[in-house]
Amino acid sequence: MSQFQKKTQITRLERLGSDIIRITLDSPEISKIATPGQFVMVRTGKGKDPLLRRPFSISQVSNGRYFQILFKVVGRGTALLAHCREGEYLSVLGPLGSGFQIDYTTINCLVGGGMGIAPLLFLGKWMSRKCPDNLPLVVIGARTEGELEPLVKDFQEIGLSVYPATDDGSLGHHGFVIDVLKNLNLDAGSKTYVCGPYPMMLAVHLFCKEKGFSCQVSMETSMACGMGACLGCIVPVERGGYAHSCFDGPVFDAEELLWEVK
Amino acid sequence: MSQFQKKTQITRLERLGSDIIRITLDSPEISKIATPGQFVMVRTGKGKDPLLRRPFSISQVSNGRYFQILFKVVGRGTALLAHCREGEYLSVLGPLGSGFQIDYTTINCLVGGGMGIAPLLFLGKWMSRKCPDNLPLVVIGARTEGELEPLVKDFQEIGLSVYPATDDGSLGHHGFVIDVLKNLNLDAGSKTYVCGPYPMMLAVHLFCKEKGFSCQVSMETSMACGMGACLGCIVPVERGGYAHSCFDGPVFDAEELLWEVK
Amino acid sequence: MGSKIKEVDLGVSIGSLRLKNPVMTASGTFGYAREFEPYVNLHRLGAVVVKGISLEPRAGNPPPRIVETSCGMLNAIGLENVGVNRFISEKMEYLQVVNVPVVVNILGDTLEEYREIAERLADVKGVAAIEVNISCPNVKKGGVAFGTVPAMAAAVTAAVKQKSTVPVIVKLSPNVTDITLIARAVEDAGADSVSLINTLIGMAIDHRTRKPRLANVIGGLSGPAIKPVALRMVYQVAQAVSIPVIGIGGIETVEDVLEFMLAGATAIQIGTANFINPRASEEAVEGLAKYVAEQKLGSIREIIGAVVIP
Amino acid sequence: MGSKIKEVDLGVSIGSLRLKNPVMTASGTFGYAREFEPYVNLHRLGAVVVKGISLEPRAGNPPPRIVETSCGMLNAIGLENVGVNRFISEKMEYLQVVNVPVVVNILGDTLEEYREIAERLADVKGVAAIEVNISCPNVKKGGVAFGTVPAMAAAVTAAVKQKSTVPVIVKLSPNVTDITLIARAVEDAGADSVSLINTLIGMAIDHRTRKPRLANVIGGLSGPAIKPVALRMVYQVAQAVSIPVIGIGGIETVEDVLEFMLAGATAIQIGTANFINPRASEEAVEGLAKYVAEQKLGSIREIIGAVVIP
Ligand SMILES: Cc1cc2nc3c(=O)[nH]c(=O)nc-3n(C[C@H](O)[C@H](O)[C@H](O)COP(=O)(O)OP(=O)(O)OC[C@H]3O[C@@H](n4cnc5c(N)ncnc54)[C@H](O)[C@@H]3O)c2cc1C
Ligand SMILES: Cc1cc2nc3c(=O)[nH]c(=O)nc-3n(C[C@H](O)[C@H](O)[C@H](O)COP(=O)(O)OP(=O)(O)OC[C@H]3O[C@@H](n4cnc5c(N)ncnc54)[C@H](O)[C@@H]3O)c2cc1C
Ligand SMILES: Cc1cc2nc3c(=O)[nH]c(=O)nc-3n(C[C@H](O)[C@H](O)[C@H](O)COP(=O)(O)O)c2cc1C
Ligand SMILES: Cc1cc2nc3c(=O)[nH]c(=O)nc-3n(C[C@H](O)[C@H](O)[C@H](O)COP(=O)(O)O)c2cc1C
Ligand code: FES
Ligand code: FES
Repeated sequence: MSQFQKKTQITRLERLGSDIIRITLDSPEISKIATPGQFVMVRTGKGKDPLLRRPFSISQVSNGRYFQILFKVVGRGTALLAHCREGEYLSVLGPLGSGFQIDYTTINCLVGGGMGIAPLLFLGKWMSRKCPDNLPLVVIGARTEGELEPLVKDFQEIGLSVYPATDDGSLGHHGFVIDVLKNLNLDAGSKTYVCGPYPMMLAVHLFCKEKGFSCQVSMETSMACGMGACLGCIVPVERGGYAHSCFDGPVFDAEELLWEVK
Repeated sequence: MSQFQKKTQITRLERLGSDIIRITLDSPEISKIATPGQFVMVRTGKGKDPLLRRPFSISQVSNGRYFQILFKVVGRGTALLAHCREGEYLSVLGPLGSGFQIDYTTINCLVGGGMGIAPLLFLGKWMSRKCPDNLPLVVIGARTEGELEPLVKDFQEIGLSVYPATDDGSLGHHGFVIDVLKNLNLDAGSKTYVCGPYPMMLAVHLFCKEKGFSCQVSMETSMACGMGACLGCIVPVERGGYAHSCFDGPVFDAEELLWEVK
Repeated sequence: MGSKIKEVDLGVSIGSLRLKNPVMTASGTFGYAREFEPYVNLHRLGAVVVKGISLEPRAGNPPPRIVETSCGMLNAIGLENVGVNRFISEKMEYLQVVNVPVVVNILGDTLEEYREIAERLADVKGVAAIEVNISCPNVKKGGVAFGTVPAMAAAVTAAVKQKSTVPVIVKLSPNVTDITLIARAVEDAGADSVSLINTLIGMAIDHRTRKPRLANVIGGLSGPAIKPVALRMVYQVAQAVSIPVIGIGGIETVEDVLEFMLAGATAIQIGTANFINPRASEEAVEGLAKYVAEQKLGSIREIIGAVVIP
Repeated sequence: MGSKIKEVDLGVSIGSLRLKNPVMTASGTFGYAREFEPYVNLHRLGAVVVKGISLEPRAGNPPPRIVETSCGMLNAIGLENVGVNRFISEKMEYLQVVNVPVVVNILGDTLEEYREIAERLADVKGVAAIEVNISCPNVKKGGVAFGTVPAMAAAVTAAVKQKSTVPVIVKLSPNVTDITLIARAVEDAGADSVSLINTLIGMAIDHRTRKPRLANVIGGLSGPAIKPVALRMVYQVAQAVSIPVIGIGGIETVEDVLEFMLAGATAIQIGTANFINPRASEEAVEGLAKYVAEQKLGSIREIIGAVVIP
């Protein structure tokens, strides 16, 4: 296993929206070996509060040296990160977890909601580089245009077709990504790669099951360590018992999970 | 009692040496009523660690609006403060404690060591403004020139005569402030206003006692609240029992204290 | 803000004592209340609990008395206080004028001392309740804390009840195997309410000097660090007794207050947080008013013990 | 760094077990050690303590199992583990190759279970000691934790001692009125060492959902928040028993290690800190080596219990 604990320098900090931040970090070790769907654990402050690291998907890798995380400010840890300055160093653990299993021979569709779009950027870029003849479709949604537009552009820049949806209709389809996905009328044998809120992933999973599409989902759980030591990050699995999202996942075949229909 | 809890803006942050910082804060409420020897309690971080506020003497007041604190980075709280940016806000409680009792009719001598010089700047300015005909003498010491020189200049700018001492002899007398003080051959009835490390204050107190000079000292103790609520900040007193450095002091008549000769 | 507070019902009762809201200040962290006059509209608080009072004045422990720890602090003040007589003659007048219910925290080394203090406080105007600190060592029983043995805790409670003319709150020590046993013992002995938790016993050492950081060697741990332990104990005790429970331990914000009330607390006390934010108590009152209004509750009492156990 | 460590004497003994240094990792926070291979030179550690092992595999509690608190965390993992047989067949081989002393933490619901696990571990190569977690509820005695009643703690100790071929460390629960009573009881029952503390019992509530933040409602508090309580208990126990004491609770850095050793610990365990800094244990070893060299100590053993009480 190759994992690193590194002091990584912030080479860029961008505000994509009022509370959406993208940080570029300089770490050849992590950037060279990361694969789409993997994540890093980041220390957010200097003191002992907040105590634990925070998990973030690797959302882009460039030049075998830099990688990015993309996040929304939702609490104290992310607020501290948003307050960082370029040139400062962050302690990062990674790359962690097992990512997406890519099939280059079929129709691939990336489905993302909110910050779940983060790992899909890395995945989309990876697919288009490895197999430029079979580009994936991208269906992504967010609450409103402001949050979604910069990410739509990112996908478009690497030449992918994007089908956006917003809760308020300010960009693309007025409604949910699942509706957009349904309207795409994908062929049998298509594969979906999904990351987003639980209800959205559940809806996509149920739809895929009905259509016979394969469906991989990236699960967010609370994590203390991110590396298999605490056993805190469990998700219930179909065959009984639990899988550990930080090493069995975060990406799982949706069929293997035990979904809770709330 | 007038005390305030304020979000104060940092209008200036200066590095006087590698680990000596001066912060100017914008607070008319505090600046208008503060007197020399009083202090403020400052929150140093955003999280709950470090938990407690940190005490700092008010070291300058200007335009009835701004006040300064001058400190050395010695631990986590001061390191966090040193990391602040101009324009940011600090939560400050003050002005707290009772300061120096000034006698304008006699020879006054300010004696400071290390960061104990901080409150003496305010005191020296105050004296020279209230009574320009009777300027105090200033005897201050530090480890080395780098630490002392900017402060010597501050006193000189308000027209005071400074007698510096450094441990390494790089500026002024090579040795302790107590030696400089002894060499001044002050007249009977002189008064000293002292702030610095315990052994230095003890030496000055013993000297003053011998000479019949009055001696006021500013005592540093560990403080949780700074405002009389925790009863943590005690100093043993001559008559038995304890005084509370945050409200009976931090400035005390040296004769009232029970000194521990280590 | 002021008008909003009047619109909503924040009232709670501790025995026969009716409080306009559940926010109290914890003993030893709010002085004799006057210290907070520059920061807090004292009459807006549910009640103030004053620094623990003994029969005779006490000078307390030598310095250092406090040391910061991770998200907490240790104190070994040693119960410095002016004694019950000077408390009544010097401190109560101001508190009577301010018109805030005063809960007097009391302590002693023997049953007789507890009884005697309660007697002297009887009928003092403005004293709304007595809070009995049973974490003190029983000097007659070799220094074992009253609060760690159910029978001893019950005996102190009965002694104070015998003399007290106001509701008696017994303040429980968390340094026990089963806090519900102590809670039930003092309930049976007549306590009108229990408050918890007092500090956890802790220690810190300076590795450079090799000396304990407190002159008293050990001290009491308080602050956010202990909140999870306090909340668990409040939850357990609220289920074990039928008298009102007052929650204490690491409370800083209205969110913390809500957690303790959901766990079963009828009222709460804010302690260490007063040192960091002297307005913490009043802000908690304001926060509760806002919460009741926003959630459209009939009264704050609706959330007491309303935690949903799946 | 490597050469420096060899120059100084960091060795300590736990019963008949000699460790090259006092730094161990705490059970449940270091997996089965292999998880830390990318970060730590495992063979440099004094010992590793593996995740608690029961007779049969356990799935553990439902999620959420962990929640962050102020300078600490609550966990309710529910003792998920592979069971003693799979532990021996699947996990020990790697640990034998790494050549680090392995302390196996064991747990059970009955005396028989504890005894049985000890028996299966007897003579397994690489097992250097057994650490008995007595914080588990005794299902036969209505779920009261073994670790809270001296006689029950002694009974578990005796049962494990009977079957064990290696030193037996008994891990004490801090959720008791007087931890020295339990420590003395297990010493009398034959324990070779005691380790402390296990987690404090705590709780957290989400005020928006009104639900406990842990599916299990209550959980164990660990991390820097509990360090002062742990240090106090280690200090007390070190004075009460004559077997070696292993200090645990909120240890992150070499300074923390020194504090616990000064308080009387012969060795220490690093727990929650492994999650935040996976290299914490090895850095502590390096820090101790540096300390012994700088202070010109003959051996690290000189500081055990060397706290200066004025
Ligand atoms: C494998 C993995 C990858 C992730 N990738 C990303 C990413 O690329 N971009 C991104 O913005 N976020 C991502 N997250 C979620 C991110 O970790 C949380 O938003 C972050 O930890 C919140 O920290 P905080 O201190 O700001 O919030 P806190 O103060 O800890 O909590 C604030 C709120 O966020 C919720 N929250 C806290 N932790 C999580 C969590 N792990 N999952 C979901 N909700 C949580 C809390 O319940 C609370 O309501 C990922 C999580 C996991 C497990
Ligand atoms: C009334 C008063 C006025 C003060 N004025 C100034 C000032 O103008 N400029 C200035 O630089 N400092 C001043 N101090 C000291 C200042 O408060 C401490 O340096 C500061 O609290 C250290 O915080 P920290 O978090 O950086 O250090 P910590 O991490 O808390 O401690 C680091 C080191 O500093 C020591 N220390 C901590 N608190 C104090 C304290 N209160 N007094 C002495 N040593 C301490 C610790 O023992 C430790 O060795 C004053 C103290 C008091 C009580
Ligand atoms: C400095 C200090 C002094 C205290 N003095 C007393 C006291 O005299 N009597 C008492 O019953 N509790 C005393 N306490 C305990 C508090 O009232 C409270 O129970 C404890 O601090 C936990 O609450 P907190 O975490 O909000 O501070 C004191 C606490 C502190 C920090
Ligand atoms: C996630 C987690 C799992 C734990 N599992 C066990 C266990 O299986 N057996 C045990 O005896 N202690 C267990 N503990 C307790 C630790 O070994 C240790 O005693 C405690 O966490 C205090 O140390 P710390 O503050 O350094 O973490 C666990 C602790 C944590 C945080
Ligand atoms: S997050 Fe710790 S095991 Fe997965
Ligand atoms: S610092 Fe709290 S009373 Fe003085």
